[in-house]
Amino acid sequence: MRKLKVAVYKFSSCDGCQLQFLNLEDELLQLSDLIEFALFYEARRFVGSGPYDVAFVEGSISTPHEVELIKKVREESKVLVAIGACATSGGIQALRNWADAEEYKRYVYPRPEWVEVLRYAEPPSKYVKVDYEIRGCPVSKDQLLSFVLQLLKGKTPPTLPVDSVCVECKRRGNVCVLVAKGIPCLGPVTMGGCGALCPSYGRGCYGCYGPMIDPKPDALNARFKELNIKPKEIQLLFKQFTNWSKEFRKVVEEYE
Amino acid sequence: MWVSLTGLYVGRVDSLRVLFDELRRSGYFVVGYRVVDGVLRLGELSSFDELAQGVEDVQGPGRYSLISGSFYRHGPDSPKKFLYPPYLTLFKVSSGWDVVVPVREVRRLAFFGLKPCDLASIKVLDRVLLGVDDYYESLRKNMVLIVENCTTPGNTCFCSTMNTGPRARDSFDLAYTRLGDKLVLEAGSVLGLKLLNVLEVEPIDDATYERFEATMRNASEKARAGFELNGLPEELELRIESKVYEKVTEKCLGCANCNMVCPTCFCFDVLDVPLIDGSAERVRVWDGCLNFTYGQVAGGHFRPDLWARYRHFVLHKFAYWVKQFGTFGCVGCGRCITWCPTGIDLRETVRSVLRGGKSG
Amino acid sequence: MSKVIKVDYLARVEGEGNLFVELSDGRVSRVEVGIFEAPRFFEAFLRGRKYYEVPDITARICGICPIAYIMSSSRALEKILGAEVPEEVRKLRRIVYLGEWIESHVLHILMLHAPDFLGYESVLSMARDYPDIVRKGMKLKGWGNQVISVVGGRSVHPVSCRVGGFHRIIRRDELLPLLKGLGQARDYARELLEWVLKLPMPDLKRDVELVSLRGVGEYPILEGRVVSNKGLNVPEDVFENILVVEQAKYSTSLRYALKDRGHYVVGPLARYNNNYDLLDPEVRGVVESYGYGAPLHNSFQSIIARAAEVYHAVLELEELISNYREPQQPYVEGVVRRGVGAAITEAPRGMLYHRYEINERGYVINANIIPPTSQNLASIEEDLLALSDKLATLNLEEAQWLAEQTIRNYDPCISCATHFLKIRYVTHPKP
Amino acid sequence: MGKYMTALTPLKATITRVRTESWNVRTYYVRLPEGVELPKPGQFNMLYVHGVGEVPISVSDLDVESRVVAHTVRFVGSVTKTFELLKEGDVIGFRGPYGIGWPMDVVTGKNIVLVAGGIGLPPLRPVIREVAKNRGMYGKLIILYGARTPEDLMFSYEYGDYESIPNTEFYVTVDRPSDGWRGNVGVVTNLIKHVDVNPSDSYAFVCGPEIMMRFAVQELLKKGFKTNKIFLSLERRMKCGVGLCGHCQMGPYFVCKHGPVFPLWFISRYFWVDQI
Repeated sequence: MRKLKVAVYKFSSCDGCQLQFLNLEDELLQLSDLIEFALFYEARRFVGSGPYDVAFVEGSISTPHEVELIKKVREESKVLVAIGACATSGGIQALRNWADAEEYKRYVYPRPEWVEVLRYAEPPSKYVKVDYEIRGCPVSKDQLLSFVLQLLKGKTPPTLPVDSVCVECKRRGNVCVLVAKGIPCLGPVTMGGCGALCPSYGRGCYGCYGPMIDPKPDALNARFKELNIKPKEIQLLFKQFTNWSKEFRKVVEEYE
Repeated sequence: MWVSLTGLYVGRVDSLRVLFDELRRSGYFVVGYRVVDGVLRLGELSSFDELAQGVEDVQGPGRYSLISGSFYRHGPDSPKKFLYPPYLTLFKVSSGWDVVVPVREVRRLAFFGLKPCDLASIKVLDRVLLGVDDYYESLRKNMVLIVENCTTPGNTCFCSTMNTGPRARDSFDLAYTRLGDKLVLEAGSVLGLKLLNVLEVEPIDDATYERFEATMRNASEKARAGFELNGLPEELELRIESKVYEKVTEKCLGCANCNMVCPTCFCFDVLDVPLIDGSAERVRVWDGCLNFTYGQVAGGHFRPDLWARYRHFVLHKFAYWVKQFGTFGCVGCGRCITWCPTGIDLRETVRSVLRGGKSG
Repeated sequence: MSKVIKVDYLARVEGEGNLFVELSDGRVSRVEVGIFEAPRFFEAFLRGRKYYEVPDITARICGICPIAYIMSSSRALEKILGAEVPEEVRKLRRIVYLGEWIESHVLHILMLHAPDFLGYESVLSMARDYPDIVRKGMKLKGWGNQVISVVGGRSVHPVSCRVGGFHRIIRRDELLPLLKGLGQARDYARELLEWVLKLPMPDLKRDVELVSLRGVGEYPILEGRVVSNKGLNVPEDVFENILVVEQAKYSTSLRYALKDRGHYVVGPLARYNNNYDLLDPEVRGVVESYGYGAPLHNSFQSIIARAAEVYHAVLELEELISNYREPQQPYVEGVVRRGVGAAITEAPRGMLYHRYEINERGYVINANIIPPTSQNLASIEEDLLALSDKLATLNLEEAQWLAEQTIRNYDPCISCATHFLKIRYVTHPKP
Repeated sequence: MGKYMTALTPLKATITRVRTESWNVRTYYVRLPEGVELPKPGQFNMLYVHGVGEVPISVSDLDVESRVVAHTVRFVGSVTKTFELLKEGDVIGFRGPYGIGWPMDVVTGKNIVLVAGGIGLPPLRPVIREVAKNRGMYGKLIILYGARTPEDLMFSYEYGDYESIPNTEFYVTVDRPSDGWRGNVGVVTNLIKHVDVNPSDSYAFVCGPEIMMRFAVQELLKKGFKTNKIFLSLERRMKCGVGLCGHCQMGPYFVCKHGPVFPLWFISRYFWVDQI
């Protein structure tokens, strides 16, 4: 079987999602028998030219340079996979979308005129067609591996969990932190895949996998109000690592 | 099914410890409620002292807390967790197509202090899974059920309506009721009889019997849902197009917590996991009808709207189940009410549907 | 005659950087280590967030060393809240932090740096000739990640840590299974160190000020005074006051210098030199048996410091995990009040400085983060200048490779380096 | 191995032939593993692709002698798409046969009207085969088949065979004709009103997308068919095939176990209810 030719790209991000490839300590060497990392700056000096079978893209698009690059990536890749919260919803950088970008530049840079950024940090899907998404801040390395193995078997789209974190939470045997402790939790509206990590560690879900399929953030928002959680705190809860996703954005906007 | 073999006997509350130790001595893994992080959890106990004591659970729609008290009902876990585990590997298949079913350890479980609603949930699962799921069956055959009758049902309980409590009537090995420092006992099986023999008991006296009856009567009054079971499946099906489901679902998150905590929800999904060495496994996992993907097929969806999925949940428990398995799917434990993050009350839904007309 | 070494996209570093070296007449005339990582404005959007959100948010600056960000920010905020974490919680923090050191260091040694010393373009090709050490190194790295995952839920952006401690008590029965893999980790860490000690070492001697925390009774990670090999010794709270900030036009990151002292270097080499006596004697024994010791002045030898720290981390983890006692409370609350707090912890790449100002309701009103890579940038360029003669004699391909290797000596994390709110404080000092 | 595990564990089966039916449909001929009973018209099997997943596929043909069963698969879902990679000689997992098929015993001596939409034809093909084989046992056979476009038509290579079955009428229609199409245009349900049979003497078997079946049923009722003479093959999500996983419920019925073929009267309480 021909090896799958893979490129791994980084845009505005923390490197944590592509790092998950390198965190596959038990599988990486075997995996490199099945796929060729033709372009993977974080791991290799060697760069194999395109076209690529699959491009994994980490990060959001936040500068004019990145817009050009993502278009080039799209052109030279048969399948484009957005990995992680930044590449699927804009991620943490998108927090600046809520503010005055010019003010941000002035706050951070003494010479703001040198800094060229787009008005909004957005996921690649804003600019090009994205074939598949792997969610999470960061993506889970197990999901990443499973995705690749499914792709190798010709399974498209590869299946990953899309129902709520609650389902995984209860399967894992956790007690609902919202009901039992009154801890605000985004689990009921957030896509599973993490294995309900946060509730397993005694805290509410902070929504890093973004909205689940068919989410009801309005109903959760209403419940938070009933529980007398302060408006600002409700807003901050939805305004985290997937704040720019359509469904969470609506709740954030209510409190802007 | 078995019923009471002995009638009622009286012993002392502290003989529960003797009973517990006897089960351990006989090689059972004793499963009961203990307090973990402020919640009653069903788990394996190595000593009687680990059993929750001196606490009471306060339950309401979307609310759960523990306070000090003398009687508790339950927590989010039900026997389903042990008998029908959330993850079960169905088979592994090697790259060369050898299909292997993992060997599973069958432990001898003794449920200690289960409430009648949970006993009823096992009876429901029996109807669904006995003769079908051999893992369930093997656990079930090696199992002991010690049931504690419910003297004080909670705010979300409606076992009286569902005819599952507050007093267990059959299918237990031993049922007991705490009346102060007295214990009223009843054996429902030969094994229960043997266990009773280990304790020091007397036939029940008039005064204790009256107290027992009064306690159960009172308890029964507290656990009503405000609707009747007679004709319920038909009444609900006649109102299958009721708008109540849409109304109620405005509060619903579609998170499927209700499915997950329900002691009888048995739907499963399978995960196909390819592994790096070329082998693969297939895992059975709990699923629930509130999940969007539940009714989804390639290129279509049978219940794209949440209200339709919620309606299926309600009708399955109260109407379809009866046709499928000859029993209601709901045992009135109230877990789906308590553990619903937005506190949707199943009892209220049923009442509203019944109150409304055919499309009301 | 002039030649130009140009690397458009620095490989095997975390984040996006480039390199421009101009040589004319056999001398390096211009060196620019550029950073074109997109600015992410962390310090700006931290304003208006609740103090308790800061560790989770700043963790997102870097996927390789999130624990470092979590710990520096948590400690800075705890200073404001007056929350003193109990010893058991501090030990648990050390456990998870050491896990990150192992994960990050082995990643760098094996996957990013060692291929340079042996002439491979990547660990994947190196693995063909060195399958054994690569396999063992991967196992070791995996064990480090496992330590983080057990304590933190996952190794990248762990979820259990918070200001004041942890969200819940991490039980002893959760930690103890880690000891199963410990014997192997210990053997592999020692083998990795010995393997590194045998690597061919390019020569580069430069007299630089090496700055790190100084441990008290233990190798420094979570706290300590700021010291250097040239007599610097100040508390963390005043560190910012002795800094000068520079900016290069060709880069989106800042460079730092010590007031009246010049450029300096942070990182494993600095830590190692300043705390050699606090390394486990076993580690020192191995290092010395190969003719090394302290101080080390060649920045290529940072790989030795890293490997020594990995071995030390494994040995200390054995001790910490075996003796772990569960804290009474998972975290301490402290009092929300207006104030400013600064803290430094030792990220795998060196000192990570965080300073926060919060208001009386617990909202952040100012933030300053100085990551290690920014502090090293100037020194990286100076190293390249010092290699001038050698670079001039090599052919372009070899020169380019050596220049890249020199940069990788610092394990630069460019994702981190783009946080330079510092400018604001320099150009508009607050009263 | 217990009953349950047997029920949910696939047997190895070999693909003996792959036949392309249309641009996104192929038929996979699979030799039945030993001990597996022969499927009846309308039944289905669960086919498992190694590490990918399992799908219910109805039987589209059967060779009793060689025990080879045909499964016609449309590449629409993530599992069925991987079928495209399968070829002759490959191994797949097999469970079945499952469900209740077409009531061939009930329709003996009666006229049969088959109404098929799109991928609904394959489950009805065994009925056509049965009638052709035992022609004397059944009355008139009328086959109505509709597809979206001419390119979506299946088994066109054997339409001549259908037409040559004595006392048989065969009508094809497409929703969207392409150049050169000379046949009927329009939805298949439009053909029902033109059918010449006495409803009291006839049975209708319907298979296709749910929406198409609703219209077909309306037309058949208008035509005078009683609800006990209309049979439908339903489709739902299925994960087990044996009435356990719960996904295929329609009202109280497990489509996999109580169906997939139902008489209309049996499900009519639920059939018209939105999103039941």
